[in-house]
Amino acid sequence: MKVSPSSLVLKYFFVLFASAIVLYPLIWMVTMAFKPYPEWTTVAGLTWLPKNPTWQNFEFIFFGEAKGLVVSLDRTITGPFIASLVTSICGTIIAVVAGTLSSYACVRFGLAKTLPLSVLQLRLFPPLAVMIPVMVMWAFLGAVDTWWGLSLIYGIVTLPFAFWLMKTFFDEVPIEIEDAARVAGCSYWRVFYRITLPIVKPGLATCALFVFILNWSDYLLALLLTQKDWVTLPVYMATLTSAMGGQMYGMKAALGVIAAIPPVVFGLMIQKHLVRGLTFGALKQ
Amino acid sequence: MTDITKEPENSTNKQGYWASVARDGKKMGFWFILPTIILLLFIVIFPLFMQLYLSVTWWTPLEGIPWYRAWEVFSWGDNYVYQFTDERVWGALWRTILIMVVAVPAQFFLGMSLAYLFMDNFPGRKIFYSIMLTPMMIVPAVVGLMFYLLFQGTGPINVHLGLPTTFSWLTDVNRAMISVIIADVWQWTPLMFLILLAGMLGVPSDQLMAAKLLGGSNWQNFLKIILPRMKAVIIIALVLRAVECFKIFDLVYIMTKGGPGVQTETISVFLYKMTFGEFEWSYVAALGLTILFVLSILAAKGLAYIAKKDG
Amino acid sequence: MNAIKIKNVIKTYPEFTLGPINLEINKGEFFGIFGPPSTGKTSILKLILGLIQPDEGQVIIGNQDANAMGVSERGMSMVFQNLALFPHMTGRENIIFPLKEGGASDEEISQQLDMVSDVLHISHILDKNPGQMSGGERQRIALGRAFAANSHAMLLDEPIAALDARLREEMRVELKRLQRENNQTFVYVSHDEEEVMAISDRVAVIIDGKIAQLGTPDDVYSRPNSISVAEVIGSPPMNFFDGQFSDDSMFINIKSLGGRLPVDGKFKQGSKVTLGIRPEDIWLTQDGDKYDFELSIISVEPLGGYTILNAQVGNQIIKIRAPGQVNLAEGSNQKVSFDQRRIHLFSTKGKRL
Amino acid sequence: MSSIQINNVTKRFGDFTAVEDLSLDIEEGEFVALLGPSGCGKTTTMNMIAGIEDISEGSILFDGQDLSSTRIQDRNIGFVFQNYAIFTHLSVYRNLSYGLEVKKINKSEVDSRVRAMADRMSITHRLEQPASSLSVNEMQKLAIGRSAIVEPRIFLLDEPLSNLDAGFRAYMRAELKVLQHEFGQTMIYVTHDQIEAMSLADKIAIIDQGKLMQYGSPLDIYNSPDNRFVANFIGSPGMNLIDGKLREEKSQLKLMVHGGAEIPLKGQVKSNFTSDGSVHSGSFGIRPQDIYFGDKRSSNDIEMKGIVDVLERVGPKRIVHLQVSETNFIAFDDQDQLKLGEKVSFFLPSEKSMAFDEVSGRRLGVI
Repeated sequence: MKVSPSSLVLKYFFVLFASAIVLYPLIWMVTMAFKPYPEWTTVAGLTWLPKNPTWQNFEFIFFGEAKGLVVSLDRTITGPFIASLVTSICGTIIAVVAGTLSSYACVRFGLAKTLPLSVLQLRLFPPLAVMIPVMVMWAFLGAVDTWWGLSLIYGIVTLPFAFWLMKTFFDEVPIEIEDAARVAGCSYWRVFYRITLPIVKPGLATCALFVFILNWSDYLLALLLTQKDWVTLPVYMATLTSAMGGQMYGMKAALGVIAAIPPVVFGLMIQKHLVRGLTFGALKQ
Repeated sequence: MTDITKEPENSTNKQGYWASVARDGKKMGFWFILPTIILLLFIVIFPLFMQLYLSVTWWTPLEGIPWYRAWEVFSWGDNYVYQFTDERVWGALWRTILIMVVAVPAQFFLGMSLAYLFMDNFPGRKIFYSIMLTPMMIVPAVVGLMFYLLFQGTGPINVHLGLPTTFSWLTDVNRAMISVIIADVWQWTPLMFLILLAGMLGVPSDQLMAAKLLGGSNWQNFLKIILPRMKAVIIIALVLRAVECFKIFDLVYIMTKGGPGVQTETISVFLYKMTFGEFEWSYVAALGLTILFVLSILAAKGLAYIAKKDG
Repeated sequence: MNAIKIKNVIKTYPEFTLGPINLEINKGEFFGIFGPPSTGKTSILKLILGLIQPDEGQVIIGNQDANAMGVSERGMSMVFQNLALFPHMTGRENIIFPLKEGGASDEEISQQLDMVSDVLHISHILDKNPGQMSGGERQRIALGRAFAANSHAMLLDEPIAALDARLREEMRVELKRLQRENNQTFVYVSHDEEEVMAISDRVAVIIDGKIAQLGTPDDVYSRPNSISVAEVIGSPPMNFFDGQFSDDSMFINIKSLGGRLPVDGKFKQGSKVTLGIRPEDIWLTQDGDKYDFELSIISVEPLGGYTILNAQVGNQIIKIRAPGQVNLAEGSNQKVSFDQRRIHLFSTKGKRL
Repeated sequence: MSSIQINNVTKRFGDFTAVEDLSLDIEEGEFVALLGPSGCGKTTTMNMIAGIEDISEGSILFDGQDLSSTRIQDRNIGFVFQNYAIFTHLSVYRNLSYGLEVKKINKSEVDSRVRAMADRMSITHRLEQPASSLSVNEMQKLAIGRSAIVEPRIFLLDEPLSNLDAGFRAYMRAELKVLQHEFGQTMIYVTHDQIEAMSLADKIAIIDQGKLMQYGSPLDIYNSPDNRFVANFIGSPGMNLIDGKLREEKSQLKLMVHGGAEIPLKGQVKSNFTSDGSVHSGSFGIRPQDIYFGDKRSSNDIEMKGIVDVLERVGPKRIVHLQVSETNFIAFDDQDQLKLGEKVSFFLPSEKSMAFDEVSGRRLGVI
């Protein structure tokens, strides 16, 4: 169908305008990460691209000090980065394994018919409204500020997403394929292991990335359940201040960039399935 | 004839319990579902009772009484009564609702307009689509940081708007809330866009073409064909976002810490402050249960809708 | 021990009930199951396979009660309607999957694979994944997987429905040859009556979950035992007229046609009857036959090898299938007579008289 | 109502040419079927006529008028989609009235026109019900009525019968034909089903791989196909097409088929094969209906001997597959006397046999 040139121009105008708004804060943060101290504010004039681009900010957060800076950092990014990575990955494993197994049982054997909705309800409530007993329990179990304590809560909180996402992928596997394998002599376990699981492998990868993004993006749970050793990147970023009380814009921006990269990359990789993940499978693209 | 005894994987423990599980769908389903059930019990059923228990006491972690002995400071329903007269609760609730009624419709209209722009193919659509989705993939705490940087007196926004560096956003009584809402709209419009676009593309293209061939203008077709067909999707999108409003925390806390004063103190921020600032844990437990109760009722309809759609 | 026997099987679903079904399928037989869409055909196959269990009755395989047997112990193979190929495996892996699961030796596997790929001409697609194959190729792999399993019986559920017309005609013949050469038992389900009738030794017509008729294709076609069977077998379908036996029961009076037809007595005098005649058994006649009717032709469908004439009688459209190419103006009148050896009489309850 | 002239139209999608240099003249009031296997470009052709796709090269004229710069909304083309594209969220009434409503026609006129159309389509009793509750055949009527109510200049139908089951299709075929007479509209009908095209259309355009293969009346196409593709595509069961090499042995011209079968050529078909001296390999075509058994009816008829390999009951008759060496002939067992495995003589009437060039597929011996 022919699109008239004038409407196309109008469309590009709006699209470019929207893109500009989307990119505006992003560009400010990214360039900030490469700006030296004098350019952090607009006092000396607004600079979009750094006039004197520098790795200083990154150097500082990785090594605790950087050339030309008088301040130093008693705690570098290394610890929080590893904490984020470990807890996000472990949480993802818990959520994906439990979610995959249980959603398969729901889809194929019609077990626990109320499970899907009760799992969904878990996601409904503001976490802060239900965190008191969790904090008490975690303290009781000695799970506060441990990698496994945080991983466990991540796994539980993202389980609904994993469950629903995997459910939609299992729903798409025709039962005849499993029947065919059973006719060929497979037990239920072998059907699952040899046939269904390999078929949903792309879905499994999508699910894992999706859940990882959610875990990686958490701020609140880590804030509540960690103190020092297992503080994650967002918490670390938020608390980063210099010993001298100055606002460390450049370093925070550098941290923000590092924290933002993995979810954006993974998110763009699973673009196609974002809708079904975020709407618990109610919608597909 | 196929013989199970020849099945290589099972030949060693053919008589064992696990072999019988593998051949019995119901049994295997039970084992498959067990981890989830345990996790759910662990995080839902047990804590729920504990929360109920704590909410009727004066218990706080500061006094050194273990939680199981909280009955020693039994308070009956005082926490529940108090919350209804607590002005900070009403204030936080009001601000949360304010964010909801401003930010969610704004996200909806912006998302709908963007979705309409992206409905047909145009050169570069894929790239722009990816750009549009980026905000919602960024860690909310980082978004908070980004807008924290933008809204500094010495930040670029004031320069672009021609305002002096003394013009403050985040520390101003009125403008702090506006800043927070802008950040929230920036981050979550893409989600609206994504969901609404999926719904829009779900309108059968031949029906749209049929409407065009019958002479309907684009606007007429949008109103009479596309919009009515998107009803379910619109409900899903609005319910999802409205519920999320009660969860807003990262953004606000990093941008303003709920301030100045309590000007941006939403329900979640209030709960956090009560938890870690004041250590009023039993009060938080009571308030949390109340919120749980109210939200369940409010969202029940929306959820039922989603569930029905899902079969 | 090769025959399949279904005894008084009933399976109840929320929307409808299948059965009671009684069937005996002989060894080496090509047995067709035909019925309009969603009448429970596939359920019969699943019952034989053991994928679903009957609520009542028995499935007997060989001489053993199959209700106690597991799915794989029944020694059946099946070609599913959607083929159900394993998408993550190549054609070869798909075909040898049942053999491997059955614990066959490598030698046996490669022997079977060679046999199958030879018969089905698939050696060139064995290394492709199903996603890269054409519809016809996928079809062959699915057949190959079922064949290679070396089972007692093959169950086929609309195996060629997805192919285009010409390919379907070819596959149909090929299936028939395969079955004959291997002397295997085939149970073949389809909603396409032409296909089932062409290919089967015997046909069961399923209507509303019950067996409406069981017999050879010739039998079912020429002696449908009820109106519902007559309606679904034959294309274009049979024409029906309401009639009444004359008082001496020597004639049927057909009001809508304004005429009568002789019958050879033995029917209840004066009783009502439905007369059925297939489109090809209505002949165009020139001069007065004793029992001819004049019809007004409303449209002509020239199909090359034959011609379909649509004639209006009252508010009913009658279809006539005339051999060859007929040159008739639309709107003209035409005399026709019925082939009296091939009229079908049904009681008011729809049973054949 | 208007005539349509399609002049040398080509459509490309990137590197892929969907339609190539296609020309068709459709007269006012004519019913034309576009027939071809799936993916042949027939739907693309129709979409170009409707304006859903634009044209890469060439032009389409409606009564001599080029509409390519007219908005799709203003083209006034009736289009019935394959799955009818009924607005399932609206009532039957609102479906019918949509095309009038959007033109801001006053309510009472809309109402009378909707009721008249509903009457004509005999769906009046359904008017107030949601369109989603209709049965498939009612949906089809609604789809046609919805397009007809705005009095389009032409009507395009995209495989409208493909969703129906076989028995019902036969009835809808007859009904469509009546409707077409009633509307007297120019109609273009896209289908892959040759029976539908044969029985409905005044003229058939057969398309393969984006190219027009033949354009003519149904019986013209059946009786004298221009090329091997058309010969194979039209007719059920398909024409026997035997490929082989032409050899002269002992002054007898023969078609030597791979696998050992030989067809001695005589009479008309022989002169067809030899009409173009450069042809060395060709296809011999004979329709199953034309093969006969029993006594030779004409001296030029070709006698073959084959084994009865498969017998299939198809409708009133039995189809027989006759094996000659490795070649398979399909014929009708008109006497109902053949037995499996038996060796029989059968005859290929020379007058009705056709000759095709194996390379180009062109029909030989016909000008």
